[in-house]
Amino acid sequence: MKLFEYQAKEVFARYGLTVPPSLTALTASEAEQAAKDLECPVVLKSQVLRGGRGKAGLIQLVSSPEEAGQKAQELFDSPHGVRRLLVEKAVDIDQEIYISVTIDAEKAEAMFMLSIEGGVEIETLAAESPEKIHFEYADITRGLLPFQARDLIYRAGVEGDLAKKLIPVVIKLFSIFKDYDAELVEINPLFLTKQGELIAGDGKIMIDDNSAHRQEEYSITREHFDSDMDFEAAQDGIPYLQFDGEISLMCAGAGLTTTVYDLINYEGGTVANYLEFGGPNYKRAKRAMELCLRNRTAKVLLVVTFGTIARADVMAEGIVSAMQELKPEIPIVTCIRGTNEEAAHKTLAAAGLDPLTDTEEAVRKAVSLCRGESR
Amino acid sequence: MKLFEYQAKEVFARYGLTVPPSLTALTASEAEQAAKDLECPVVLKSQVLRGGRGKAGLIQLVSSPEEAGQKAQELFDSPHGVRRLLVEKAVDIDQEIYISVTIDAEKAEAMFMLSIEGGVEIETLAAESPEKIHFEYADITRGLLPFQARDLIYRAGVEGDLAKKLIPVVIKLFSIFKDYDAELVEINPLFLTKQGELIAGDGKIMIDDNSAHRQEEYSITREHFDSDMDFEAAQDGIPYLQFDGEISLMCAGAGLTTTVYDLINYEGGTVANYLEFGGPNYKRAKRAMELCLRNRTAKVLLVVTFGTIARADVMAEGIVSAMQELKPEIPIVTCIRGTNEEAAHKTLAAAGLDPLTDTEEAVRKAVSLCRGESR
Amino acid sequence: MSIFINKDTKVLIQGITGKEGSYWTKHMKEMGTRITCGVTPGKKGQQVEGIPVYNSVREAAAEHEVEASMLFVPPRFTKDAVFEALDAGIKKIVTIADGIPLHETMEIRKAARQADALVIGGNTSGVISPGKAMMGFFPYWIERVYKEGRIGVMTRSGSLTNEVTAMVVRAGYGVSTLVGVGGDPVPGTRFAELLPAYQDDPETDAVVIIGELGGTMEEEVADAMNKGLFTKPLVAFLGGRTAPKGKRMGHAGAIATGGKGTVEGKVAALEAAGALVAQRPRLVGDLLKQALTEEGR
Amino acid sequence: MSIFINKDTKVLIQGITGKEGSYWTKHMKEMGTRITCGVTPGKKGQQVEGIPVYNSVREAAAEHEVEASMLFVPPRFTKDAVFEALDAGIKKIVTIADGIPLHETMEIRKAARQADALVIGGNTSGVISPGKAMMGFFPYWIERVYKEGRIGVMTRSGSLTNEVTAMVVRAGYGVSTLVGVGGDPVPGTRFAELLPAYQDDPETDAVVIIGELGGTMEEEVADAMNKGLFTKPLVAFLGGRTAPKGKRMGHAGAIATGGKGTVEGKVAALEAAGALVAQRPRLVGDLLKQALTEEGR
Repeated sequence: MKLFEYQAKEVFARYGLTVPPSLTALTASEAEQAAKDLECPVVLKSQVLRGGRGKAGLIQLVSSPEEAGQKAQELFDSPHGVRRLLVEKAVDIDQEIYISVTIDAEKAEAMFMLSIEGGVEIETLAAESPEKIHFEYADITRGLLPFQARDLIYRAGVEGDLAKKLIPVVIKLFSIFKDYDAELVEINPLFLTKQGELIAGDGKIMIDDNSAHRQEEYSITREHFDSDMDFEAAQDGIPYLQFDGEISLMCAGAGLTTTVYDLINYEGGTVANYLEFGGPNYKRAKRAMELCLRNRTAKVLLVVTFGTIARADVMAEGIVSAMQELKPEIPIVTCIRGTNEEAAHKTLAAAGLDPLTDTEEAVRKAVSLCRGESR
Repeated sequence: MKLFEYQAKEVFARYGLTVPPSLTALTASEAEQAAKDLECPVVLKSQVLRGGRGKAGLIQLVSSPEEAGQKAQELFDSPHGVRRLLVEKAVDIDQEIYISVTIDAEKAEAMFMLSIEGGVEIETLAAESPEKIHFEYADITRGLLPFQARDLIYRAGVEGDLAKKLIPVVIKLFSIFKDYDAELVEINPLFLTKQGELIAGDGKIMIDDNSAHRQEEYSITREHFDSDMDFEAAQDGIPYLQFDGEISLMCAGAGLTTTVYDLINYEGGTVANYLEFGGPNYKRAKRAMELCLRNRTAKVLLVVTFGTIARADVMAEGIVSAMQELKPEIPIVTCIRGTNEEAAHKTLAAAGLDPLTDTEEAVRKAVSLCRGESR
Repeated sequence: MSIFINKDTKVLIQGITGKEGSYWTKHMKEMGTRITCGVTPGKKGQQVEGIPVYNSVREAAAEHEVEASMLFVPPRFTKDAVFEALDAGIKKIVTIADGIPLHETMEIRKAARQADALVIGGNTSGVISPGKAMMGFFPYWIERVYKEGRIGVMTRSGSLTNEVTAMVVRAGYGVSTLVGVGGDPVPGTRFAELLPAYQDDPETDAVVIIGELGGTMEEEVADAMNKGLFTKPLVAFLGGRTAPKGKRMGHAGAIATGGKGTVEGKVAALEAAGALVAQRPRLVGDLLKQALTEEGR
Repeated sequence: MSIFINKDTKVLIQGITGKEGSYWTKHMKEMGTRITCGVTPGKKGQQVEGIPVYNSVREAAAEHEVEASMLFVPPRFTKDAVFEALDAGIKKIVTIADGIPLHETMEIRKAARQADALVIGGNTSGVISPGKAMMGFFPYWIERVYKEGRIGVMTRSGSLTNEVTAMVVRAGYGVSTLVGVGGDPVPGTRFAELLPAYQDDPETDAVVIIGELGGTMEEEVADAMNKGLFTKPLVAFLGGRTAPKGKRMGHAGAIATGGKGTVEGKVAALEAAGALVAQRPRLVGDLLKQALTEEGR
């Protein structure tokens, strides 16, 4: 689960990292008032989880409360689903630094990345100037020791007063990483002000979903999702991704689903949505189909599974009874295999469905149905 | 630093371990009121740090508030320096268990000891029935894992409901050990009540002095010491032990001091006090001598050092100027060796002292001076 | 032979009395797996499918020979169970748990490496050598997938494994040992770490890897091939070629970060190392035939 | 020769620019110790006694040969400094710090053992091979103590070491290598762990151990002798025979607990293993003579 910038900065402040004075605003008039209280110039920062907010115009520097109110209204009215603004006092910047901690899976250690040229995305930096990124690794049990923080900083070429100020930032970043069961904690940019102070200009914290039970402070809200559908499915515990194509995908297993997505693209088809029907959800065919059928752009529903514990016969029965209840207007293509597949195929055939057993064949059929080629 | 029972039990309660309902009393009337509030029978427990409180009569079961007041007064009037009572509701006991965590220096791990026959001192148990003590070890970095707690308990022969209740006790004990930088956390006895509940009957927590900077909750008080002298020296940062013999010992280095103590005993002498004049205290001769001279039983002051950083010449000068200021009435025997000892010996000789260089000779001289044999 | 597990491997089951544990214990045993004992804290003295149950691994291992441990333990208790097995000196551990806290997967992998042990999983179906033994929950009864043979399979996925392995069998081959390393971001064991065992296994002629976007496991396989650590034919199928950037598709482990982990990068690395990469599952069989014919087998 | 350190051992000083660090660096160098570089964070580019200073151990070790590290680092930062040295692959570390948090001494010892390294200390004066090299702060200029010779000395104490070693020298002997393992309850290295090096050292004829009440280090020496791991003559002096029970006398490590650690127990164990135990420091010289004469040396 990703935290919003304003949440990440609350965490930073709790750990003694400096963040700019700020207020949040849910309306244009709140933004105007915040700009008054903080004194301009302030920056209006749209609290959305997507990257590249600057380029998308979702961050605006304003020089008067009136301008703040006006720009805020424009942001709330934009098509980007902005529901909250962080109104932040502008900072007098001398230098921008990149610092983050994430996971190195091979080493099974926390991995720090530091670049004294921040402000760009780490992917861009890694592609264009990999030599400018400095790494350090910390064992999650032993923790990050101060000498490792120093080492990272000295290797990045930082010395003197800035080095002294950066050491606690690195150490605190690790504490946040550890305490919040994070996948990623990133400050980009970390501003060095003209007064020599280090201030977090932005903040990303991603909390591991598998640790949600011990990170109860944060819960999933509508703001975390691009669409109502994504949010509703997530509340139901059903992994769901919204696209805007023609084939509504109900698959079991992340790897198989991704592969079916590829195959649809290879065949020239497009995906309306991607719904995980495996794992604990294999008995919830009705709810799954209900969500899929809400896609008004969908021209066909494609079900592909090849499961073990998620029994084929149970899934087939679920599909058939959901069909009877929901009476879908679009055709359904099934390719259900795995445990008890013979029984599954009988059930599907009895309901008038063609129980396919080859994934590519099923994909091709779905794509041609979209084209109106057959039914 | 040892915590008092009432402090240890506060910590236990903070970690969710059950302790008997209790109140503390500084006067007999407070004890009487506490007994009323808690409802008798209650136990009056003298809050002193020495062991064997039961045998010494420092723990009293009383059945009425009046009796509580009366016995409390007796305890406060006893020669054991009782300044505080823990008035505790009596518990209906079915079984007593011993559990502790301390350090195994060789393994460099936390060491748990569990015996389902508690209530006696672990030294006694170790000597008489070592097979009844079960051990488990936990790496301080990795921590105690639940399986280790279970393992310990099952090996001790505990099963069923009691095992389930003991597991969290073991785990919490480790948390306390770790969080409080403890040398020892002990619950002895841990009562199993007739109702099947586990209740800490007593509690010992010893906090590592070297970690005092991160354990600021507790500080040294007069109650921690047998005598005013011990307390005063400790406040000054001077290691000091009070005895009641005739030779006041001012030595540098724990190992040498202990050895001089042995030699005095071998020679038939007795020690009035033991003061650490080495380490950071080697420049504080005046203060050290002042403390030593307060021993009215002392017949001679014996100074023995053989130091490196604690320079002999500095110590000798300190001794001489302290003598001039304090004008001790008892003789001083010196055996000061180490860095710059030639200069030291000159200083001592100039002040009329005999600068001895052999420890045994110095000890013998001090002992004979006590006997009035020479001066 | 076979890698990781064979008919003689003495297996302990942690969490044997649970619903999943007892159900799959029955199946593993039926398939031929040699299960010597089981553990569920507090259930000492019980039996599951005739297998004696103990309170702790230490206790079970004192009474029985144990070479490997299969965990049917919920994700939040998996770290504890893995460390219990490691502390008892067990060098082969399989955990199927889906949902182990990420930081604990780091601790698990690190501890396993320090103990010179292999932990397979979490978030996997386990390990199977068809016709010999199984540690996990595979539908071994589906013959068009779990047929005994001479092709090693390593996979990050579950259902996709059935899909791809069916293609291996359709091409006339069978499986020597299939290892699901699991879909977690930090699996206990990585593809490349298993290659030496496949290289040394006289019953494996070629290996199929089933990968996906994210991480660097496929790149590490290419590295191992470049270093000559694996010289048998290797065919790969990778899901997620068309996955849109910025959305998390597939497993939690399937994220491309820091310019690494794209399918294009993986394909290029594998092909440069001499592997054959199938664009579709169906082509895996053809590529295997091609590779094994070239090898002259 | 000599154990742990000799004239050629390349030594790094951590905390070299501090008051103690620079003072004793001068003395160690004067005595003959080969110091190649030093570290104080933030002081890169400085020099101390002609020795170049770096920001980190990693940086120093990249520029210079380093076999051992001597720490002049305050107790609260000692764990960090020891781990920094260990991570850089240094296998011999001496820390004199008095006051290292107890739980951190456990971490230090554990990490050292895992890295197959020796950490000497804390709460010690260090290691000295008179006439050759020194890592620590011994008054090597006091000739009636720090005289070169063929007797190894191991000690838990500071000032008592001078007292006892002076008796060794008074008896006509000298010191090959003296190791202060330190007075902490959990020293990084224990007596018995150093015995094999003394056993193998052709320049050591006998060993004197200076112990005290508390702990089990002396008992472990007896064990090693019983197992035949150390066969040269061994003389012991132990302080605290008459120490009253229940009072903490001597070092923090000097506590008898759980029925272990009494001087009587130690003396009995050592004597049963063939060691000679001196009741007074003065007798150490006599016992050494006796032991070495018996040995025919």
